[in-house]
Amino acid sequence: MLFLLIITIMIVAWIDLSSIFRERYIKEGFFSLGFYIIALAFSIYLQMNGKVPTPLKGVTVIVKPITKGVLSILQL
Amino acid sequence: MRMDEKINVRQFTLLLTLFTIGTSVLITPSQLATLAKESAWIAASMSVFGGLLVLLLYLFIGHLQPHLNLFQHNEYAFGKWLGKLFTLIIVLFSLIGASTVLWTVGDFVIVQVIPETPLAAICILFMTIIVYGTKLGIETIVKTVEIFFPWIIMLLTIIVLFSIPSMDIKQLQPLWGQPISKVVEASIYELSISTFPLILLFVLYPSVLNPDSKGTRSILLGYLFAEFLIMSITVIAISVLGYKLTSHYVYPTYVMAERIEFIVLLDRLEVVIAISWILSIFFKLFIYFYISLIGISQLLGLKHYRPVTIPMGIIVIGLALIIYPDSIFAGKWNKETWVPLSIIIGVVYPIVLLCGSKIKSILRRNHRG
Amino acid sequence: MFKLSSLFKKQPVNKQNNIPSQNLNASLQDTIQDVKQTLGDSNDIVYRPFHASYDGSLSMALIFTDGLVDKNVIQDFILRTLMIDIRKANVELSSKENSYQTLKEHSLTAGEMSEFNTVDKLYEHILSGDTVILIDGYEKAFAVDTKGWKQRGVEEPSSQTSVRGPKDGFTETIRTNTALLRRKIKDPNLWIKTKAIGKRTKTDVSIAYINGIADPKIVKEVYRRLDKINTDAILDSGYIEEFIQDKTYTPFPTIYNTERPDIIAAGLLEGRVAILVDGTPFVLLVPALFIQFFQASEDYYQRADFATFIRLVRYLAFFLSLLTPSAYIALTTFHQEMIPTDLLVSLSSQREGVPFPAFVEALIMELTFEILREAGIRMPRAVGSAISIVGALVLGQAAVEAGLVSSAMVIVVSLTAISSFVSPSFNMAISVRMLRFGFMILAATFGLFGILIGLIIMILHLTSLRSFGVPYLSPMAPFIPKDQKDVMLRFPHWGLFSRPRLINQQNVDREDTEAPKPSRREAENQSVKD
Amino acid sequence: MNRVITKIIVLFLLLATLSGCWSKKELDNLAIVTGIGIDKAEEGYEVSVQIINPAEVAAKQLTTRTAVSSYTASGKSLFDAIRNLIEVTPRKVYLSHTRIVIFSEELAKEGISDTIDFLVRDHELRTDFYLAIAKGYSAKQMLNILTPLDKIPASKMYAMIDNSERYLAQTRTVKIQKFTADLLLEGQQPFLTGIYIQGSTDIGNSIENVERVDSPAKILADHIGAMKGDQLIGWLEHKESKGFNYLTGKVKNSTEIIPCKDDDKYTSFEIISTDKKIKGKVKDGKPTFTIDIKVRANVAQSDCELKISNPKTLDKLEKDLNKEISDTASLTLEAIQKDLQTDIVGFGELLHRTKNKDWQKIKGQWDELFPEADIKVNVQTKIKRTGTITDSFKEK
Repeated sequence: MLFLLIITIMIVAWIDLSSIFRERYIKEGFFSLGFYIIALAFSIYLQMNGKVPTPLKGVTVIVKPITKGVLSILQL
Repeated sequence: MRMDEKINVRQFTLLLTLFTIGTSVLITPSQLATLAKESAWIAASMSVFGGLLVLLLYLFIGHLQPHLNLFQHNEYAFGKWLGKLFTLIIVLFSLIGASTVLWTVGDFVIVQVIPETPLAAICILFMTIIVYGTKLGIETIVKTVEIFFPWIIMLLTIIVLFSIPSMDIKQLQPLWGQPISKVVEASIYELSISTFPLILLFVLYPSVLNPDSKGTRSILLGYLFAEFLIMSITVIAISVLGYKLTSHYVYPTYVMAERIEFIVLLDRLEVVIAISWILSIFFKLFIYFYISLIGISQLLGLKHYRPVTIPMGIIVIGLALIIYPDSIFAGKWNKETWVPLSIIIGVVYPIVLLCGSKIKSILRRNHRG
Repeated sequence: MFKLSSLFKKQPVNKQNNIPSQNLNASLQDTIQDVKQTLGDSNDIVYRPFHASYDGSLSMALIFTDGLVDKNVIQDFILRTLMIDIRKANVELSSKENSYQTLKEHSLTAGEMSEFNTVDKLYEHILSGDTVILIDGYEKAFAVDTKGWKQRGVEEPSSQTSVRGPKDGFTETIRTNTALLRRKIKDPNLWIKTKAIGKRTKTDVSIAYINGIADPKIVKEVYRRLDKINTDAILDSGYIEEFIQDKTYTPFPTIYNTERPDIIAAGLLEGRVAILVDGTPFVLLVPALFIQFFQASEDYYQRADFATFIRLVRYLAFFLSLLTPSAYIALTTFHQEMIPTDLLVSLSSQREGVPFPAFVEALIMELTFEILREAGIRMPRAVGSAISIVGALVLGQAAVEAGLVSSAMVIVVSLTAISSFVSPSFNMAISVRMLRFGFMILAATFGLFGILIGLIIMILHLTSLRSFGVPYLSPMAPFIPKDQKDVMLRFPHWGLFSRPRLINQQNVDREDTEAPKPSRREAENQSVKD
Repeated sequence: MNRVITKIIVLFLLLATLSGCWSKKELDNLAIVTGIGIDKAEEGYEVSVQIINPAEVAAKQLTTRTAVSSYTASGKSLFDAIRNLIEVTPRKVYLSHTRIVIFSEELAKEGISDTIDFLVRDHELRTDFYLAIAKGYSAKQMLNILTPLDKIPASKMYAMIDNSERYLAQTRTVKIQKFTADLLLEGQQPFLTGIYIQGSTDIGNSIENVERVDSPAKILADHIGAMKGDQLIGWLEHKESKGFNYLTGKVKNSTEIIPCKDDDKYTSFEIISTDKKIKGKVKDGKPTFTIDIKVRANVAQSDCELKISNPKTLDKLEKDLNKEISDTASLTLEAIQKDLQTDIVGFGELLHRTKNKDWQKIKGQWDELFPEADIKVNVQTKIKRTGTITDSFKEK
């Protein structure tokens, strides 16, 4: 499954990138390549170990103090 | 990046209506019933007025700098770096929005339509069509909205109409059984799902052709219609199922549709609500994804968003798979973090932007003078 | 992958033995010799040398292609004139300059005649059925239009029949076809322009449109795309269609074709552009919209309410033929809870003993049906009926009795088949036949969710299509309220007051007839008389 | 062109990763369950399912095989027991077409909320089946009775409960959402339909039962099981059940019989509609209720020597009917207030809805207050039609 996934992403990336470069979107192509690498690394990481901390917990950590701050200001 | 594609006011209105209905139809009745019990419908009708105010704020911002989209407006108001920071926050917000919505689609399909199917398969399939649509561009999408809109509305109306015979008004009593604070809390919750994310849609506002006062009116009417639909579905869900059951089910609207027994042929109508819901959530997910792409290309200074569509799509699929560890967390997060988060993005940020933009234009005028 | 792609790379076209465009030889003998050599002494080419004056000083020759010309015309108006009438009239054919002019202006009694002086023109005229008159000593020659070959008469079109409405159909001859159009539209603004396409076939391709109604941009675009064609041969309008359509890789036709002159005339009057190709009765119409494939010409000849009803049935049939097998698969393998209990029990008892899963069963049956249909079309007529008998037996009774397929599946397949025949346009029916299999695969993997995904993809694809700049799904998307009168519904003719708004079309008003309201008194008088 | 081909290759690769048909179930691999019976086992539950034999149900010729089969398995929870069924059933058990779920009386007395949880939570079960309690029998016995006319006994039971409610008002249909709603509501207790077997259960489960003109074992739907929380605490008898339906205004169609003056002859009425209105208030901490029941009836048969065409006679008949119905209702009130002490009509819930402030004060002691509550019943009957004739034939 992992192997198939990597192959699929790589083929998709190859076709996609080649068409981007053919249309002379050079800068865009490199950014796209970067995102592909992130996506690939991300999916391999996900497949290798299923336990990934959800990003939402991080969001909660940031949002909570702000909410509390706002609420306390409102109460003042 | 430039936004060459143009859409007309009607298409924008339809998009806005569907975006408002989006997840709300299926999810909000349950949470409203949990928070405001039998007064949930009062909460739903209250949120209409609150939402209208918020929408007017967005429209005002849209008219402030009619040629800049929200991200360009950021840079105009706060300068390049601070503006980019704001843009980044919005992009992250819409990415989170996109992956939560994608997860919700997957969860709904697994719970109600095809169990035993892995979440990943559904997410990949659904994201594939989103990416395909995004590659085709916003003009194609708004035309697709025009095709699907009557169907979505028709199907939802069928559900509403056929549920009326099994309504029991008693379930809505006592009329003021809940403290007002609970009702307000519930209505803010409703707004956080249906209305505050609309700020993202206003990134597209500069693409709208001639948004004159008549256009503004039709946008407001579209919004009112969507909120009315959400309200009537909430009323019906609670008066058919009772608030206790409504809050017990994850997708009460679906269960409500299950109960409809009108004619033998129209016996099993729940699939109808599933279809209309998946269709409307398609557009909601599209907007989240599209806006995040526009934001990214704005951040990185790309000429067009298309080159990064597919890799971002893959990233969103990955995010959706891990965004919620389980459905319990999802419910809790929606209640506890999403509400303040969307208030920050949907209310605080526009006000800050409004002030920043105003100050900037005054400064600029003085400078010139 | 690169190897793979090279398979489909275009090889440069080698240009070979094109006839050079040089001037005619003055010597008659040399010219005839050249022609004989170039045409390989083909024996359908007739050479007829003769002398035209008393003294025989003016030697001439006719060259024409046997079978393409009307021999009576040659005998009566060329040979008779030049050999007999000239003597009777005692026309002076003295000097060389003089005699050429005299022949042209006083003697030849043929109606359509042209002059030319190059070799390539010579062959063009000979091979297209003109008679070429060569005169010794001149570097010029005449071509007389003597075209006249066995042609099919104007018959009822076989691909699109109607109960009510005109029964004439286009033929293989482009002149007949343009005449059919002219007979319907007697408007000086109907402009027909012809150009030859195809290096070897030199097929006449005519572009017809009504000036002042058709959008000049679209007309220009048609010319631009036709000019870009550089090919050997055009044997049917299908060639042209593939060369000029907006998008090749789509199952949906973006160019409309028909055998019916009334449809083309109606299209021209709506501001579309027709492309007529010599040698085929199928005329192209652009731009083509999705809804056009659901509008039969008969809709406009029948009563409006009935036409509306039939049109709705047609849309229903479209979805039935697209989705019935996939819905059956989805319902019976994923969503059994949606089938009423009694029906489920009966379906379940039928499926008992069927060896294949529902998807494979459906696939087998659909494929069998497609094969049968193809066989039925390609076989000689005499064998065709045998095929249908075999088909009915194979598809129907025997397969069910042998327990290979369930009888419900037979019903599904026949429903699909019948629905696909409803479409008034053959090529939309073909695209549905192809898409059906995709939907079946989606239904077998994801059930109704898969079908929904398939529909979304299909609509996305449809909305992204354009036909000559006009959105394919208009007037549904983008939604044009004024044009809804002829989409799902068909308003009475007095209600169709404006033409469909293709992009930037000029002159949209079609008519200004009031809805018929017979005055009361008139009606009463009538009844009194009766 | 090559781009298109590569795209197609990618599509196939995607399909390869995606394909699998996870939730696929072929029709001929399904055991379609129409009825579920839940009994108490020594440890946990014993569940019996009635499975359709499709070939027999749809068969055109008569066979000696039965149209349904039943299987039993037990487990620590309902879910566990249903999963254990796989060991004994030949195919995968498919629950979506369940028409009826039967609890044994024994189990109902102990409480059924644990099983209800599964019935609501499981996605495969729809919400349109009836719940019933087997009065005096085990659920397994109920499912094992073969029925004539309808080949599927569970469908037969479904129709019977339905008809019984619709034409006799002897019992009430209860679907799972109604039951859970009653269970969750403040001041409301749930109730369930009762069904039982008349005759010999031994013959009932063999094909012999349907071979005779008069089946030795029959299934009947009657009585209403009054619950407190999720436990059955007693039965409303035949007449009390009807009274309960009057009190809740759910008599759609029923009969009433009134004796003539002297002899044992009767006038029969067909009740065509009822409407009820309950008003409640709390006075000095004591709840009082007034129930107005409006009944419309037709004369169906008159064996008495009555001149029905006389308005006075009609007045009198209406009065008799009023008394008859209010007696019935009082009987029910007596039963639920004094004997069973459970508020299945929902008087408390009414107070909650209309007098929320008072309710908040007394809701803690509602169980004690309810038996003492003062409930008045007023019945107003209107005789609308007298059939195709007016006076009885005996009237000369």
